[in-house]
Amino acid sequence: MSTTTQQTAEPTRAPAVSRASRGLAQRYALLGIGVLLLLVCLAAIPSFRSLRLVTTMVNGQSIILLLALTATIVLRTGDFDLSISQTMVGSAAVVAVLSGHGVSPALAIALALLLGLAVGALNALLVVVIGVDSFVTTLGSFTAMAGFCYLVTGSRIVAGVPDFFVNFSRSTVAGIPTVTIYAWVLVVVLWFVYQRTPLGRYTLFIGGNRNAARLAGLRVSAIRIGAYLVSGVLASFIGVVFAGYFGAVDPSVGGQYMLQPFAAVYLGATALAVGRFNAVGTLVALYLLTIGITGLQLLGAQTWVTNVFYGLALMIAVTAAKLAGRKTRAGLS
Amino acid sequence: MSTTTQQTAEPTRAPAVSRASRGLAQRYALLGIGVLLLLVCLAAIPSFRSLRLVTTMVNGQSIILLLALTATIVLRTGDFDLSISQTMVGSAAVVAVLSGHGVSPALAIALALLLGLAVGALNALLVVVIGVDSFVTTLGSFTAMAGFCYLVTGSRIVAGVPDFFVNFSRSTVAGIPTVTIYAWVLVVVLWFVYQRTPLGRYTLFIGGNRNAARLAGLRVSAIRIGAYLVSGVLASFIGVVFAGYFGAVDPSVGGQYMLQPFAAVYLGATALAVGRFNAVGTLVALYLLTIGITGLQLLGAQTWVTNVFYGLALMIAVTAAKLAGRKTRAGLS
Amino acid sequence: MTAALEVRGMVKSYGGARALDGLDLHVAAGEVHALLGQNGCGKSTLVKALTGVHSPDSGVATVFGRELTYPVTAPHTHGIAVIHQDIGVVDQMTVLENLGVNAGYGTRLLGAVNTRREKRVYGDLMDRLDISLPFDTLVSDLAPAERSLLAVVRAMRLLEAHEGAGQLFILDEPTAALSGGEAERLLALMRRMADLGAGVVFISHRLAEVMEVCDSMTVVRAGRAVATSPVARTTREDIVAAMLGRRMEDFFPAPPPEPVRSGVNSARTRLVVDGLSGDVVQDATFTVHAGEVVGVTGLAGMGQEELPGLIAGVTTPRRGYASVDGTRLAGRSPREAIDATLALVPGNRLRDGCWIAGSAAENLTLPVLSRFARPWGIDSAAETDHAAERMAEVGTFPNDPRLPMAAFSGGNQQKVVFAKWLQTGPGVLLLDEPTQGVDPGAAHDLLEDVVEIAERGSAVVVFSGDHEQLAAICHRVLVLHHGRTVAEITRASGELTEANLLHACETPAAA
Amino acid sequence: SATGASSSSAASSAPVTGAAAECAAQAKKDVDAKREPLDLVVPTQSIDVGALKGKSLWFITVTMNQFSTDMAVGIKEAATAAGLSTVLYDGQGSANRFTEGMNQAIAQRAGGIVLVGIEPSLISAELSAAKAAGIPVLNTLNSNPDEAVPDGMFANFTADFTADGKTAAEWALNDSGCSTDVIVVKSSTIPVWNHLADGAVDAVKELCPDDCETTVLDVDAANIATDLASKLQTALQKDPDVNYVFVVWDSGVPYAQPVVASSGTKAKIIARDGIAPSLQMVAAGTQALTVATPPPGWIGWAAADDVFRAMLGAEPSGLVIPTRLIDKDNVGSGSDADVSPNYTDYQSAFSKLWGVA
Ligand SMILES: Nc1ncnc2c1ncn2[C@@H]1O[C@H](COP(=O)(O)OP(=O)(O)OP(=O)(O)O)[C@@H](O)[C@H]1O
Ligand SMILES: Nc1ncnc2c1ncn2[C@@H]1O[C@H](COP(=O)(O)OP(=O)(O)OP(=O)(O)O)[C@@H](O)[C@H]1O
Ligand SMILES: [Mg+2]
Ligand SMILES: [Mg+2]
Repeated sequence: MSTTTQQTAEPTRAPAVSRASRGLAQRYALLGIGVLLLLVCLAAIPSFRSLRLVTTMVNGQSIILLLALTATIVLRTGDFDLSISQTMVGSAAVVAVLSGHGVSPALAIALALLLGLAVGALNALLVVVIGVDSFVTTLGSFTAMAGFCYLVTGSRIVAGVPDFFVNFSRSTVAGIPTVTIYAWVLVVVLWFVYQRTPLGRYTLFIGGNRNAARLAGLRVSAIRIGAYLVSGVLASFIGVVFAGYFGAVDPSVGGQYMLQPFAAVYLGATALAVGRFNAVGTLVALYLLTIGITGLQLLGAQTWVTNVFYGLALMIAVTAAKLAGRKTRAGLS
Repeated sequence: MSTTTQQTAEPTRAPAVSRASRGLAQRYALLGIGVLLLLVCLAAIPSFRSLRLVTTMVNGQSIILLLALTATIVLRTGDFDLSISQTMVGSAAVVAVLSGHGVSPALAIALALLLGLAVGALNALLVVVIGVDSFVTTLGSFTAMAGFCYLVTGSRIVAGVPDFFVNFSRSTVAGIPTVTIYAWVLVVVLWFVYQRTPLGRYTLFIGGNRNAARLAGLRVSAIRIGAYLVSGVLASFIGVVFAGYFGAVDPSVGGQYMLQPFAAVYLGATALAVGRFNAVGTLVALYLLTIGITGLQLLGAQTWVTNVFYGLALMIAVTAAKLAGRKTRAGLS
Repeated sequence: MTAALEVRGMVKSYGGARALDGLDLHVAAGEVHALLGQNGCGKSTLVKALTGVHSPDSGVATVFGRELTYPVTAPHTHGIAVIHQDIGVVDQMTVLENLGVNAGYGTRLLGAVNTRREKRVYGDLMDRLDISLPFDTLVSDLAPAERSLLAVVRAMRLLEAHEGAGQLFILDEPTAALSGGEAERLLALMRRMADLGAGVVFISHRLAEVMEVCDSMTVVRAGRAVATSPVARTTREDIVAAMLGRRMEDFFPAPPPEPVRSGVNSARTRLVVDGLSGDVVQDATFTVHAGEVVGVTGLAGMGQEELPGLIAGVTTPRRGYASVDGTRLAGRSPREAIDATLALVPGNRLRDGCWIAGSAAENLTLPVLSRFARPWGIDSAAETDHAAERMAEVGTFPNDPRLPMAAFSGGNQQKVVFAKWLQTGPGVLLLDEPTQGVDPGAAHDLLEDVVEIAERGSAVVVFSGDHEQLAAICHRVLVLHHGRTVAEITRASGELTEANLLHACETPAAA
Repeated sequence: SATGASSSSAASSAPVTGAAAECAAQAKKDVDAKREPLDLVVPTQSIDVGALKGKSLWFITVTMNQFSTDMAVGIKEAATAAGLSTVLYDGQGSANRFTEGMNQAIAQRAGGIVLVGIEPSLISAELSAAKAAGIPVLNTLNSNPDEAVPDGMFANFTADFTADGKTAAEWALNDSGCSTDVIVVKSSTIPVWNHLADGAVDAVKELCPDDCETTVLDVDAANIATDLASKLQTALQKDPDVNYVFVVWDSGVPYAQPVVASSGTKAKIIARDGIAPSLQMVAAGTQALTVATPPPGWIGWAAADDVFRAMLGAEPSGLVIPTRLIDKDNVGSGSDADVSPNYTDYQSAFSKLWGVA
């Protein structure tokens, strides 16, 4: 079986002539939808025209954006890392509990990051070294980490996270909270790595065709292991941010942060760089969803409406991108 | 991107000589672990020796088993259907609400099944006809269905499901509740279809190499569409069973039923027919996990222990199966 | 002369099966050395051991006097550049991205890639090689031959850096997917490198090429070197005898007696292609009769890659149609064509031909599986027996239908795919590069089966860039240029030779 | 029941009218009464638990959160004191596990079951089975005290959630001088949260029909962490005059907190339950109010007491869980001793009642 995110599975084929135009239409479909939606909201909903609204909207998504960006790292190499949301909560719990015992912030952070590194290493060991399917392995570490969260917190909410952490996440620079700045910095860093550096291309190469990558002389295993380690450490960094942002850690919330980041990532993979997990597309996708949902909320929509919107938006956006990019497709050449 | 469950990703290679022994070891690794675990539990925990406990344990998993079996259908063709758990709850909600309005059971069931068919058709349209990635599409329909569940129930728990449905799920035949019988019947049916009929082989081939399947004259699109439709209808049938089993429908529970079935399916794909999604392996995997968790609970373990066990069991079982089956592995030829 | 490559006692087992069994090999600097052998004898395994894809169990390899340590990392730092048999490209990435991967895109791991410089480097390189590839196109949009060229260009970048002396080039069946002209350019390049002092290891099943360009050769059988000599002092017949362990009379079977195509006693027309057009192919129009073997050729990208898919309904034609035995095909699905008794053996085996994790039996019986369906389920015993028989017919080794396809060598996988279609007794058989990567012994056997099926009244169309083969087995060959049929050379005219075909391909105006 | 569905009229800066004065007076009276420390509540009838030795007491909870973990400590202590064993079963928020927990309890012949936070209609068949097996089941914290006892259970042991909602609202009215604009956050799939929200909304409507405003946010129970933040921030943008956010359960406060902090409004966060982290936050000033129950350990003892009574065939104790307003004025250090000064040794009160002191 081996669930992979092989990028080769269904080669989209197009005749040489339409190569350029296809790219454009497909590339900006999502961005277009996003801008359109924003304009509609601005026109139809007066309260949308407040800067404050836009900033809170954006800030509120920062933790999910951070998670989604982290998810792209392993996805690009063709594997899954479903465990990140629990690693985040686990690390947040470690920070909160240790701080409660008077451990210094620096040491607490160091231990939290070490936890992330350990989870990443375990995932890498099983998936890369032993070769177990990544979906089921990281589903396993997701669940095991959920247990860990209950363990360290004694199944209780740990409140009273020290001000150091609260400031770490919430203090503002030019009006923008640091949590948002972290997310944007990560977008820029990942954009650079993915788009501009050999490493970014290697990850894509590995995700696209692992054997080909091996034949091309890439250190496939090293890069895949590295991806899991970075994913784990980043997840625990997000955990530190999480602890400060909320000021308290509820050990049971990990599951709620599992799916949304992946939805944004997959949607983002249809934007800007079609079919490639990428940072900027993820950001656009997430903000697109947020604009839509906020607009609906302002119009007084009920819970079911936002869920239906979220689901349909996912389906419609990927379908639009697909249709925009399709001229001919079919079997072999 | 196109997340697929391509079965080709990492062919396991082994020399002809050790083929037989390898097959055996790998094939029965999971079964062996399960039996061992059962024996340990029987020896160590007196209350495990009660028949009542064992039947409780088995019956309690029937809904999840039904979902897991349903998940195998689309997985075999190389796609995901993440929406089944919400389709189940949505159909259960439809049954409960309609019954509350005095609609006859037959009509309520028919409409619930129609809902499943519609969800399956939507998934099939987007994934098969338009060609959108199945992971993100069905994550979308999952979320949209979550909204639907809130809509039909008015975001409240709907209680008072008529006795007809309660009996449908709970009445016993030879001491075995019908819900368990449904699950076992589905195991047998799927076992037969998967192992013994051309259709079962075709689904596997389509999951393994869609191009080759199409070139070999298989009706690839028809079979994939069929898989989604059957998946949707089965999910809504499980919804009917669900409504009767619980006697009330909480619209918010869909998410709770999302991951466990997939964990069982992936674990099951390491048992009995290595690397192939199958029915009997899924059953074995699920019961293995249940035995372990029940044993731990009887020993008085806390929540975190059962979570950690569940996670580690997943990881260890797939790793064991992998290692048992591995003599050599390496690149491609 | 110094040795460019010296291999002593190389052993490599996959589990219990020995792929290399104490292989010795000596390649001198300045020579093109052919590495020959039957499918599955271990050639690619040696390449992989030398380039770090996997490590050998034992044995010593020295490259220009420097002993390799295993696993070999960054082979180009040892002066080794390689083109692997399975080319190693990613469909969903662009040509430029695929080109730069083995050269680290000319920068550090986290340095910024200078795209303009990359384009310049590869642009210059391709100019010199007389190759042209669009940089920003996805590889999925390339034709098979273009992919091979991509691999050539990619490997050349590393070689260019230190042209000539001190370099070892290894090319594992680089020409398998190339047509005559492109193959020639590649061979010329290889020659030039050797003349500049490099060592070149050339793996190919096309013995004509080997005789033309190589200085010496080593024949491998079952993982051991069984013969080694200068090419000048051997013949194709000797080489094949060393490879197979028996002598082979001819390399190609003779075509069946030519059917009468018109008049009262004419053979019936089985395949009609009328005005068929696709993205490249324009107005393909021809008929094939029962008992006929017709070839279709052309340079890469001229349409002979596209045509089989159009006829078989894999790709829907823009205009025109094909009909089989009078049944006009709508061209929407391969199934329709199969129902009309048309069979297509695809050119890209891994992508279109087989399910690599499935067993040989499962792959082989796929189109006829319903024959084994009983009320109580598939009769597995009958299925396995049937598969074993069919595999024996085409000489698959090992003949164990329960092995996964991945456990067979490339050539043996091809035989299974072949057997899959032969068993359906097709009325029209389309073969896309049927002997690609298949050793001469096996190729002869496969083609014999083709001739036999034609004799029994099927119409056979062979799409290939291998002119020697076409000239040998076809009654007539159509030559495509920019999608149009520009020539038809018939056996009856006496003009059907390899040289004429090549000429017709390269100078269509003259034809 | 939906976002922004129920808002009474606007205009918060109206002059203090007679109605407003009446509202302020009423609110102050009620608030002052609810501010006082709670008396220790214990049943009046004593029982002899000697006959229960060796039996088992099952504690099946919707999920092991702050509250149920603390309550479990009380259950365990109480059972140990009476000579029973305990089994803690964590429902992990999953309906499937609720039924399995009940079935296991029945299969293992539990002496009695304390069911916490689990909607009884989801396990109706198991409740019938428990009743048939003679296992008493106590319905804890799933309803108001006066609601009908579900089939198969012997009593409701709970607080008056509607009254608690009212109390929280009155505190806000009093605090704002009856110019209250409150957002109430709940999830309508949880019945007692509906009671809390209804109690608050009705109280505001009754006491301050013209000058106050209420908005109810219904968040998705399956995605509280993310949905709460998103809905709350939109609601705060829509109505910048909001001065109270009533999150009807304490453990939702952390998700509201960053939103309120970054919204630029001066809204105060109020909540209900009185779990330890919230008491700390009230002491620290990040949460303005909680409507606190006595320590969860006491609830555990009292629930065990009720089940023991049922096991012995005695009448239910009929206790209602009392609650107290806790804000910065009476929170002290946030410790149990400060918040529930009369509950420092409830254990011995029960032990005496049971004859095991
Ligand atoms: N995993 C495996 N298990 C058992 N036998 C194997 C396995 N892989 C390959 N073999 C056998 O080893 C032999 C050599 O195969 P190999 O792939 O090296 O052939 P090859 O020389 O590359 O042929 P080709 O020209 O067809 O590519 C074959 O007989 C093949 O059947
Ligand atoms: N990864 C592998 N696992 C197991 N066996 C393998 C593997 N790769 C190759 N083999 C086997 O090793 C033997 C040598 O294969 P190799 O690919 O070297 O043959 P080859 O000489 O290159 O053949 P061809 O001419 O078909 O390319 C074959 O029997 C093959 O089946
Ligand atoms: Mg080879
Ligand atoms: Mg090979």
